[in-house]
Amino acid sequence: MTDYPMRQIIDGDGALVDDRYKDQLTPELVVEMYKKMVFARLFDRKCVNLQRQGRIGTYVPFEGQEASQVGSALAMREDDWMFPTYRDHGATLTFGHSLKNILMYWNGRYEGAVPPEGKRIFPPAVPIASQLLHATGAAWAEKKKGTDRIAIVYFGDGATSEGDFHEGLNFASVFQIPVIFFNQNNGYAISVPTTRQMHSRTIAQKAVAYDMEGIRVDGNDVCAVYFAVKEAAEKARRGEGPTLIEAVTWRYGAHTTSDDPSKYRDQSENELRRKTADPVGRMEKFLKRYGYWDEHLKAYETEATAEIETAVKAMESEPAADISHLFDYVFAASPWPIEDQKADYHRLKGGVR
Amino acid sequence: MTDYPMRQIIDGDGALVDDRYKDQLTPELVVEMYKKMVFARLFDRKCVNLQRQGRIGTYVPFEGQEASQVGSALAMREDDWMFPTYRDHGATLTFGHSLKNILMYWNGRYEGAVPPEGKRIFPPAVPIASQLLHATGAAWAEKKKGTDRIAIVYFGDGATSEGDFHEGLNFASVFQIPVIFFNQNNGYAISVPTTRQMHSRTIAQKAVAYDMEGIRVDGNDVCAVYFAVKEAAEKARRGEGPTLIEAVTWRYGAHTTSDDPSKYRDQSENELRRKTADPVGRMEKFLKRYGYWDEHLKAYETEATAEIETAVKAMESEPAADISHLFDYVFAASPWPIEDQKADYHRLKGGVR
Amino acid sequence: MKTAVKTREITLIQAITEAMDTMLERDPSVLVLGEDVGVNGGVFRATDGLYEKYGEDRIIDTPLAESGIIGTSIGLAMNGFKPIAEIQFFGFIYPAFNQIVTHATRIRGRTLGRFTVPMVIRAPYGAGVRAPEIHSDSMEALFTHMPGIKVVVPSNPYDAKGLLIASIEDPDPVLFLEPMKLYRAGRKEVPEGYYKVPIGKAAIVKEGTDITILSYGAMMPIVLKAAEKAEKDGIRSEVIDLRTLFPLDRELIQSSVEKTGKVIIVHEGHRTNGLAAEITALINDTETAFLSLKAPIQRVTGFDVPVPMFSLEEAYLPSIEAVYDKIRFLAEY
Amino acid sequence: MKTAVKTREITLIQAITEAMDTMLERDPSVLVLGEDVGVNGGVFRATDGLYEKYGEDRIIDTPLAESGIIGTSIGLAMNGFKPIAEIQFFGFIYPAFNQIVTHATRIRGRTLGRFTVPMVIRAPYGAGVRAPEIHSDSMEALFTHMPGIKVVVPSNPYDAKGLLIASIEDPDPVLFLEPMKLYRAGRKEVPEGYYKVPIGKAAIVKEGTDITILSYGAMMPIVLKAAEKAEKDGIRSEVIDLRTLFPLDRELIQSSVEKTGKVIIVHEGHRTNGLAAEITALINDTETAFLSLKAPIQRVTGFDVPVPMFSLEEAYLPSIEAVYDKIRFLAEY
Ligand SMILES: Cc1ncc(C[n+]2csc(CCOP(=O)(O)OP(=O)(O)O)c2C)c(N)n1
Ligand SMILES: Cc1ncc(C[n+]2csc(CCOP(=O)(O)OP(=O)(O)O)c2C)c(N)n1
Ligand SMILES: [Mg+2]
Ligand SMILES: [Mg+2]
Repeated sequence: MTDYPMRQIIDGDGALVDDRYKDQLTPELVVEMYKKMVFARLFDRKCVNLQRQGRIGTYVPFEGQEASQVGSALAMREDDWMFPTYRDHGATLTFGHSLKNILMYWNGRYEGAVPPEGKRIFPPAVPIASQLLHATGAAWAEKKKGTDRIAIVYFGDGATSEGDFHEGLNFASVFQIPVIFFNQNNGYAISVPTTRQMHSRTIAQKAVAYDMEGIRVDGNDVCAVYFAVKEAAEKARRGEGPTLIEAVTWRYGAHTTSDDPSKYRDQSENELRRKTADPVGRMEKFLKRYGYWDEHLKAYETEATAEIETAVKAMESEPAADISHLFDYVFAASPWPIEDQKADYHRLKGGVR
Repeated sequence: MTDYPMRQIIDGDGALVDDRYKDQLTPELVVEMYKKMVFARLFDRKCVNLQRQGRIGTYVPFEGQEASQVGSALAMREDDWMFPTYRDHGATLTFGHSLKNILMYWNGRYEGAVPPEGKRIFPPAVPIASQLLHATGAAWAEKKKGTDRIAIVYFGDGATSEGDFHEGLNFASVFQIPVIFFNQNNGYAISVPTTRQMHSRTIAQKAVAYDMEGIRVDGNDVCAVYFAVKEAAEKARRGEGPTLIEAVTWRYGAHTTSDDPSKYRDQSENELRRKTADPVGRMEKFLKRYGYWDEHLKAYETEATAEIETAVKAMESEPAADISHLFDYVFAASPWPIEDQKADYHRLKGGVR
Repeated sequence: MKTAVKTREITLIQAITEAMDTMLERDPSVLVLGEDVGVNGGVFRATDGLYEKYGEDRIIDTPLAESGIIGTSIGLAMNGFKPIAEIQFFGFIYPAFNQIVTHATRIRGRTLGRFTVPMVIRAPYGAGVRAPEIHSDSMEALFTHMPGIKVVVPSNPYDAKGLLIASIEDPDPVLFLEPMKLYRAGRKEVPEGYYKVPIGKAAIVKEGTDITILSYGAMMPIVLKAAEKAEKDGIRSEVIDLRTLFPLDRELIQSSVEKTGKVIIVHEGHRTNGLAAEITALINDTETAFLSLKAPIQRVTGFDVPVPMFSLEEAYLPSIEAVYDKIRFLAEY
Repeated sequence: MKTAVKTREITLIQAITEAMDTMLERDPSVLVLGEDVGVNGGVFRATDGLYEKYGEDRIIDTPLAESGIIGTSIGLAMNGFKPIAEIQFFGFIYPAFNQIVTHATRIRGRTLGRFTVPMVIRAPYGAGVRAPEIHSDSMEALFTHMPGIKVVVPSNPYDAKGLLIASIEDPDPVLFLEPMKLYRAGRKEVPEGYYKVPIGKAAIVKEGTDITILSYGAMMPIVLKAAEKAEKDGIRSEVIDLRTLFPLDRELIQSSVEKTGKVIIVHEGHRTNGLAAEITALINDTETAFLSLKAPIQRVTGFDVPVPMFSLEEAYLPSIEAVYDKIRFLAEY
């Protein structure tokens, strides 16, 4: 069987273990990586709290996956396409999504799926694996237009079991479409461990089915993720087709705020991983070890928290959901059934008959 | 990338090229293989003719694929499960399906999908690749019952693109289900060549995605097919899980009797292949070369033809389709809408209101 | 002679667990399959405790693949087992649509009964619980249109258990839809052990003479509240819980309509080609019912727009006011 | 001032090819995708000649995967292209069901218009051509129930071309169903070049005063023959070709029903929750139409059984006799 060793650039102790990328690890880049991960983590924790306080609905936490999400998003070009899942706000935030809108998403608001003007970010995918085809289609469109824009699509280990995973990779390989299939293997699909989801030892090896390049990377090593995606992106831009990247990571928390992970896994593993493999902690160690650390980075947390709080306030001071969002965006021009139903709704609300 | 060399036991000239199977190639077995292939071919040609004469509906010919179908079916045990496609009558006939019923199938008759009592043959799969899951489920049931019955499921190269192909192989590998995924790569899915269907060079390598054994075999070599399936069957019976077998073959004719292959391929290739790689011709050469040939084998064609003609007569002397087949088999007990509609149908036919 | 059957007050979801437990115990061919139904006990805890009791060979965590779940269940069903396949949310049944519409529902017919598919597909459905996007669909009408499958929707714990047991014993595929909103909405007396509520029979949950209100599932409490409100105005509604959507209980619908001559149909699924359309046509088809109509039948349904994100779900869902409005309209007609 | 438009007599399938050709020529963002649509020109030859004319970048033979075809078309559509995705037979659309019901139809709404999906899904549908098993489904009602997609069904070459062009220009997803049985059933005068038939408008194909008959697609010739037969008995039917199934042409239906007071609806899709149910409910909803009804609306439809293998398909399909029977019944009512 084909073997896919796990790529690592920085190990759990923050030591550089792969020299080849040394020169490319500029101070700006590594500090940026660190900050974005800190920001993502703070945001994620804030959301969990907001949910507990009943200020937003069910939320899907990603703590532990910051390196995968930030590293991959930073490796993309501003004008590329991003197709996230419900768990990928670390990626979308890094890629330029609106903080407030993401908060609104979890508040059940349509504004939440709308990216800032000009940003090519698709709404979070909810039906598992369906987004692989959208990303493939969108990237195909870029290829047809002759641009060098590409797409990255996020999905979990569980998603690899769906038919759409297979169809997406097959289409992308047949038409050599510039798309990066970025898998976050966080060990679980809700309660189901990867070992029960698939019989293969890696997800990367699934690329063999399509004669596609498959890469396995330490998903808690932001640098390893960054360069894996960057190389795949360059390849795609050169017209050399798609890549499947498996970023091996771990979620510390529950699947969603309605989930109780102690039902299906030993939670003590989290603490072990936090000590030995935490993406943020590891990067902090790296920065300190190689002299990139700067005390203002400590202060960054306060700065980030303030920014997040401002967004929360903005979200909470939004007027109530606009009823036109229910009726007016199904079609470009609403056909009579919708128009009638809307009128009926308003009649009833007005109390007139 | 993983390499899957094509297994061959008998080459295009009828020479034994793999000695390991010598002892197992008993006279009975090789003659049986030959006869079943001759029978299948005669049956297939008869059906094409019947369609031309308007005596049956659209038909799906399989000439050229006899070695794959007969070899695989002979390697199964009588009480195993078989899940064929619309093109696999060579397999189902060999496995004990009723000649008359198969003819009735192409005459648009429900009796056509009913196998002889006790035979575990599923109706031909029409929606591509969906049957892989049925076979996996049925074989899973055998495993749960603790029997050593297994299932074989047929599908084409085009079928590998569907999501159900992937889901079937994944389920079978996760639960180590005793099922053989028998692919006939006949080069085309209607007009689409394999090179356009997938970017991978082989279908066998797709097994890597599931850490499953993948085997590539000369699908025009009945012996190679037979032993590949036999070994996979023994493995499955031992509880060692599923196998993906790619039998590389070729259909000489049209996709169906409504298809015109000259629209999408150079038909001269057929003649070349007939000379160099024909499954029946090759076996005849083998039999002659190694002294298994017997003049009564020449007469076998007449015998087979007579049997087929008898079945055609039986099919044609069947009374018209039974209207109860339309209404009475949707549910165990028809609910009132069906009962009402049936009554209404009969009222109208009776001319009474 | 009646044996005293012990009853307890339990929730709808507990009733569902009990139904599966009862049948798993009685019939070794019964299996439960789905995403997170095993170790985790289901995301709503519908299979809580079953894994511990029956083990991983019968309570099966599957890979994340709905077509795979239904497709392999078909194979299991036609080879001696009775799979109960859980679809985690009704809105995620679509990847399995081909396996249901082309295979589960047609195999008996295609083989003249040689192979059959006795299986139950369970799925939580409906809006109103502030679930994430696309978790709140109510597309039962897609399945009532499809020949070869029964569609059952309980609205209370008693019916849930009895109907699920009946569904598991049914020789053909049954889609069993569970109103998420009512999973823990209240407790009701439910007998211990085995009993059945027949598929195909509706129930009058409130008798009345003025207006017939037909509904099912999560809309039942809404309808009852509207009916009670109208009762204070002196309007006596007859409220019917359809319980089975295919086949509909034509007799009960008919006799109530003949009595009242006025009909409201309430469901949260979309209006166009929803259940209310079929029931309207059914009443129209039945000459005696048609001729007894004193006013046009009124539909109170979800709108012809996707079930929205939760900030707008209350606007989407039929409300007590909307039902009451139609009651008043018909009373004054 | 009217410019003389050249017309020729062509078949329905030729009209469909022409519509695509016209739009491929006018709009470089139009693409055709599907199984065997390229080199082979489609299994029915609907895309004949297009591959030669527009090349493999615009006329695209895809892998055999319906979810893949629709899913990637969604990506193409929301990034600047107008895909025309062919599903080889309507009965093979189900593997793509999730992509249609969850994505194609919801992306505009989910993003408040930021992303949209202007795409056409073409599929041959219906029974009566002795096709192999599962090739003859008529499940349009699954799609009329689904918010966010229009459903169009032409019955003649002129409408086919004009409606397909309108569908390609529509800013939202359109399901375009082609009656296989009528592909080559006859020729009709069709203008060269570009013209549109508006989506959402039905057509009166035969005026009458006694009974309104509503139908569409492959049933139109059956309905017309039955109406002609009844005409000899002195019964004047008004025959309406609905052409678009969502949104329905409420005005035309209403005005005809108000004129005749008697209605027959004919379709080959299954009865329960089929189009006839919705249309019955629609007439009921429209008070003036409801009040003008002189008899129960009659449904002549495919039965609630799977579309059978071809030896029984004539028994399954609505017949001239069945429609005539209802005409007589209503005339005498
Ligand atoms: C088609 C579909 N089926 C089921 C679900 C319910 N569901 C939501 S998340 C999830 C697990 C996903 O696991 P994975 O792909 O590993 O991603 P992760 O949540 O771990 O990031 C499931 C089963 C869904 N959203 N869509
Ligand atoms: C889901 C589905 N899509 C499309 C078709 C139409 N169709 C019938 S056969 C076929 C090609 C199948 O090719 P392959 O799997 O290679 O098998 P072969 O016909 O070559 O034996 C297609 C597209 C179908 N039957 N089912
Ligand atoms: Mg995961
Ligand atoms: Mg093939």
